Amino acid sequence: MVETYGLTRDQLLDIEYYLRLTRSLEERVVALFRQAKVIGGLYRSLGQEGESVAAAYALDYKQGDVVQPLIRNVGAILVAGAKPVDILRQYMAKGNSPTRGRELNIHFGNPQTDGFIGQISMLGDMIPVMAGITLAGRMQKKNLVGLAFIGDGGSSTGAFWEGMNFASVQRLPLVVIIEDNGYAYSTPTWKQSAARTLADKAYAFGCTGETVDGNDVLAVYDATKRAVERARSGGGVTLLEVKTFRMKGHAEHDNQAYVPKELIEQWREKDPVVRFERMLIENGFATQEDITAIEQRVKREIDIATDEADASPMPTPSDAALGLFDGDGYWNA
Amino acid sequence: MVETYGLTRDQLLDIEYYLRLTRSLEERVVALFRQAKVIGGLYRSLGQEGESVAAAYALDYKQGDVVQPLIRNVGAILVAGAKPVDILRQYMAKGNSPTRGRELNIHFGNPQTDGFIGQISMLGDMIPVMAGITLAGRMQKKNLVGLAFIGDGGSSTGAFWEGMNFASVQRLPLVVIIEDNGYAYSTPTWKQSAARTLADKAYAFGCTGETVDGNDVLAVYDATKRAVERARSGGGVTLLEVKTFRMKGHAEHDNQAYVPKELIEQWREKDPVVRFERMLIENGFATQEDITAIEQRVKREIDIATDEADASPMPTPSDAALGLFDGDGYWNA
Amino acid sequence: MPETTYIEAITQAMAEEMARDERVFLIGEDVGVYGGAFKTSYGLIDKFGPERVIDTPISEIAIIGAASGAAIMGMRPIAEMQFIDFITCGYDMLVNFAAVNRYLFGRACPMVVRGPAGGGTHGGPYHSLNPEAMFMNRPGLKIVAPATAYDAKGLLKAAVRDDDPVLYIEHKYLYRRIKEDLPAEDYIVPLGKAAVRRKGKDLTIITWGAMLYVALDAANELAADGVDAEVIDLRSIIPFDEEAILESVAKTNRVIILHEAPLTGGAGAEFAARIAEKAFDYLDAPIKRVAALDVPTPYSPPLEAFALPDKAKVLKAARELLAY
Amino acid sequence: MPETTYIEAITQAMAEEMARDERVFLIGEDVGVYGGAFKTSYGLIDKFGPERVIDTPISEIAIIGAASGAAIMGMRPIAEMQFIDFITCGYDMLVNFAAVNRYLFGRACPMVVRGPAGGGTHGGPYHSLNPEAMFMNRPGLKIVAPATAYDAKGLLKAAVRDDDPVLYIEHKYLYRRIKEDLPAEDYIVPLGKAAVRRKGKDLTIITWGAMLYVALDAANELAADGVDAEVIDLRSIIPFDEEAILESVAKTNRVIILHEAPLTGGAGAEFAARIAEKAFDYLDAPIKRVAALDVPTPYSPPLEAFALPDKAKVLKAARELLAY
Ligand SMILES: Cc1ncc(C[n+]2csc(CCOP(=O)(O)OP(=O)(O)O)c2C)c(N)n1
Ligand SMILES: Cc1ncc(C[n+]2csc(CCOP(=O)(O)OP(=O)(O)O)c2C)c(N)n1
Ligand SMILES: [Mg+2]
Ligand SMILES: [Mg+2]
Repeated sequence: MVETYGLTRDQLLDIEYYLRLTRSLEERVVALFRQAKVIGGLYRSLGQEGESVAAAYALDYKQGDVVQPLIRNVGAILVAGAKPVDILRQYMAKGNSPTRGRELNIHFGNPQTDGFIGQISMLGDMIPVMAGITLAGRMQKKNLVGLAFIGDGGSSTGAFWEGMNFASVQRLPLVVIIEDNGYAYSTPTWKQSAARTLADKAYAFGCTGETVDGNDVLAVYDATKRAVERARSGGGVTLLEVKTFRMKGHAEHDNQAYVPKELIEQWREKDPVVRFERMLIENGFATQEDITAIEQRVKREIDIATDEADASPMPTPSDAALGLFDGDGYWNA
Repeated sequence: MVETYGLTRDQLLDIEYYLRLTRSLEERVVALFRQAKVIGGLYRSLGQEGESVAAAYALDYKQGDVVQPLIRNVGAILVAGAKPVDILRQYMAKGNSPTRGRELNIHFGNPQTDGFIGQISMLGDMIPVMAGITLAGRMQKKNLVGLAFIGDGGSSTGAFWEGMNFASVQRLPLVVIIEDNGYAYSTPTWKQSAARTLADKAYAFGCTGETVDGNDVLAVYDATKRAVERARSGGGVTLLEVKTFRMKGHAEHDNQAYVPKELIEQWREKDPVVRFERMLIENGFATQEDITAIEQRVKREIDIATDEADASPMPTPSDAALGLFDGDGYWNA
Repeated sequence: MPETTYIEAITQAMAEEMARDERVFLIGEDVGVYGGAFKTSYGLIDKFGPERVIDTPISEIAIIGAASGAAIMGMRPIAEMQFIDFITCGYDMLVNFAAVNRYLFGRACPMVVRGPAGGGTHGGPYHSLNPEAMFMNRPGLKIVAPATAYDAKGLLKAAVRDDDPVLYIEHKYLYRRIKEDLPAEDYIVPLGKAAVRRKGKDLTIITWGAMLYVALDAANELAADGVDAEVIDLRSIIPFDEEAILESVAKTNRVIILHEAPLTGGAGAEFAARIAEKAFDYLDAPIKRVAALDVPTPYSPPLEAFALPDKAKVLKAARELLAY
Repeated sequence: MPETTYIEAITQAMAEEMARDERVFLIGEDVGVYGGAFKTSYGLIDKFGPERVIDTPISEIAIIGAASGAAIMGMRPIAEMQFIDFITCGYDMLVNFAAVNRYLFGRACPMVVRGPAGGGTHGGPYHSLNPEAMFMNRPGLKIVAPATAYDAKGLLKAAVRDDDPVLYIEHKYLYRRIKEDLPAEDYIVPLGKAAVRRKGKDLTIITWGAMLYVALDAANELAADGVDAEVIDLRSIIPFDEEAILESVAKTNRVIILHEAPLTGGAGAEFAARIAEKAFDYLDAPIKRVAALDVPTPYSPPLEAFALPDKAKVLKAARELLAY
């Protein structure tokens, strides 16, 4: 029998639901992209759904925990409670999207109310911000934990370093997942860092470091859960490296010609969703029918969300002038 | 017999000369400061002369090596060839100082011609710059090595991190000395970083890391020399932590009330200059008379330099308008 | 509060706001145990403890970033830059994150970034910055620059209470050089309102920060010649009091904009452009700007004095305008 | 070179300068193997090898810092920002180090920082920046912004050969939208010189970058009304061609300054201020600026279109000026 780290069958099926929701929602976005209904770029998380969902599943949103995704962590915000229709509205730049058409894709969320906060584009910047969020949580005696994602590439930025360093000195309740997915755009990890492994960066901060197989849902859940517990009990920051792979190009326009074909093939074998489903079936947590039922539920939900998003209005042009500062009432309306 | 790492008696006495020159020159600057002849702040390196001189002594300036000091590494640029009169002119904001009165203290130097480049005030910024200098050296097939100093405080900046990371990926011929002198202004090292030791930051870059007693001149020389050889032979970056202590406040106005008195006493015992002189005498490299002779030579040189600097003119006010861009001929005059 | 210096006014504002509202906290380098490089926060750690007066590593990105993160969680941080020059190191975080929380995401980000600015103290190119123009074209940040102890206190309190991020530029030259009696009771100076420091009818000098005193000196000297100059202390750069500017120009028909930052691309250009569009009919003469040379502030006193604006330069501009 | 696009012109300029001078190299994210996010450096790594076309970690501080360090050693680096927006992350290094090498230290720092700027492509707030004004008040950096393929090539070559650091702002909207025949032989476009793109006598429109085409469209429409607008493409922001500006205003007596960055604190304010001081007597009407709203560039097309300047806004301003 596989070790499930305290996850009940219901929870395992819940994870399966989020895995499928993530993958299918992104496939839907691809379809909408081809119909020219998506404005702006499209960045896939194919192959990384497992770690995104599993890590976010280790938080306690009722406790006020906050997850900060990167563009490839749509799975994480779905777990935190983001609605597919909102994500689709964002991609379609609709007027009733969470940012009312002002920002892209999954760049949205209020840490006070939503359980997640989308990144800004400047990679690394969210680490100091998450330090501030967890600092505030501590000052407000909320006992919340923050979970931040950063890429192999993003972890080269000064912002990442300063944020990690500050959070570590302050022993803030922060878990940072560093996703080594092989590439930052076209740049392989070995050109990004000469460190033996990205988890070794933890030595520089004096925080806990660990490396885990990012395509093993249960292993990621376990490692994150332990890190979250450490954080919540005053044990400070954890830098958790997940080894995974970006199965698509950086964005839709990128055919990843620079990635050796064998590498892609090799990682295709390790698909985290397929692997998790195999584990569910092999261990009797689910039948193929259960999984098909989840897939159907997911499809239904996404169909509804798509219709709703599609029917949503574009923003009113003149609204662009409003809501920069407090006082014009734009955001209260 | 003490291990001198290949240093000849002449070289040992040369080091002694620079140690005394550093200490006495700074004492002279203090005197001038009290006479209100120094414009701007005054930052002492008392207790850190040993590592400054020893590290810089491990370079080969004929080879084009470049040292980048911090404010407390006046000893390093003296070794590299900076003239006391120029340093005094800088402090006194004279028109014929190397920066012609535009920048302060030891913020000067041209890496192409001087063997050193003074820092700018933004801590950390010089690490990427030194990466560029050593990168250029490699492109120009100069086989030069760069030596950069950074403080316990400065090593928290994003600029430091990005520069170290880039240099390490590129395996640039760069040696970085991280001076743990106990404090960054009033902030103790433990509030600056939670790392076990600052040399542990090397793990994050995948470069070589080492810790050495910063008040042991020979040990610092040895460690730097090895790092320089590693750099020159293609072995990449070394982060060398020197453990030392800032014996004065951050600057003249700071009475370091926040430093426990015992700590200062403890470190006073370890004075690097006294310790080096004791070693010289105990091992028969020098007599007390030799040392007195060096002290007298240093005093004479500083007296002459002081007179020369004092007699130097202040800059012509209207020169402030010149020399921003190439083309007005200001810097050729 | 009798005879309160400009710097004491800042300290008082922080202490009072921290006492009033427990969401307010201070974060920066050496602000705690040491009380700040200029002793601006001296004593605050004793009153409010190290959890609300936080000594940080040397990390401007982290200071501004952590303050912003706390702000969007409902706190009201004051982030100190040891010198305002170092705000350049956290520039991205301020313009790309802090400033845009509301416009892009509908999140309030009530925070203040403050620190010693300005020249005249032989601080050299890295300790003399007047940073306002660097931020004016990046929407979302309010910017204030007090010139008096009264305003130093009142504007800081208003900034702390404001629901948007505010860059509070304090001029270190004024720290201990000016003082005045302050009201004992709580007060604020509203953001966005200028103050007419000297009424006049012949000429308007628009300025802020330490240059106010240069403007007043010049105005006094002009008065001896029978010229009656109006001096406007802008106080807020963003939002700025366009009405006050236009009103004064409509009255005097001649205007000098005086600031300590370099001329080109300085904040003064914006005010000149507004006047040239909106008060064109009232102008009897060209709009003059008096500002620093377009160079980094040099360190040596004769160079610094030549580079920065002074009374003589204002008088020269004024006389040219009056002779026009 | 027949039918060369704006982006090809940039590629050509880099390739030719690298071939001409071995001190020239390119450094940035994904510039090598991938050939740049926009394929601007496509093929260069094959010609010049990975030592002169350097893929870096995601580190704008390090990219600008390393380029500066190499420049003061006598190299001539071109540093690419993947989007110019990310220059904010290396802002400190550019303004405090690169820009001041000569003024403070007498060191030449010949380098170019370049990258895709500008909006109109639904890139949202972090991929649409017009950065010029952020740098104008920090002396030491030259700033250029080509609008044509000819200038894209000629200005980049001039920037590479210049002995001071140059910020080269390329407008991504123009990358593949415009093309023209370029001379086969080597040429440069000198920094600091504007180009009159349309001669006229009734009104001057001063602009640069992608807004040139908006200005020309507006001018064409005005021509149908019998109004003869002059269109000046500034090309260089620092140093800028004050003479060309003043000459045109002296002729037309009416001026609009058009730029894509937000209005307040934009580069246009500086040009307006210069005109209001130096061409005051020639002005028959207020100086108008047409620019973006004071907001971060929103992502959704209707919002973006409303926020950015367009022909209708220019025409409105022009008609107001003409009716004045
Ligand atoms: C500071 C900064 N510089 C450059 C970019 C442009 N950029 C966007 S995504 C990307 C690659 C990110 O790689 P990584 O962090 O490994 O994340 P992944 O795409 O692999 O998930 C780059 C360079 C950016 N967003 N931020
Ligand atoms: C980026 C930046 N932030 C703040 C400062 C202000 N500052 C000057 S020296 C100093 C302390 C430096 O400490 P450390 O790096 O340990 O060097 P030490 O003074 O101990 O030699 C600080 C905070 C600065 N120079 N640069
Ligand atoms: Mg990656
Ligand atoms: Mg220190």
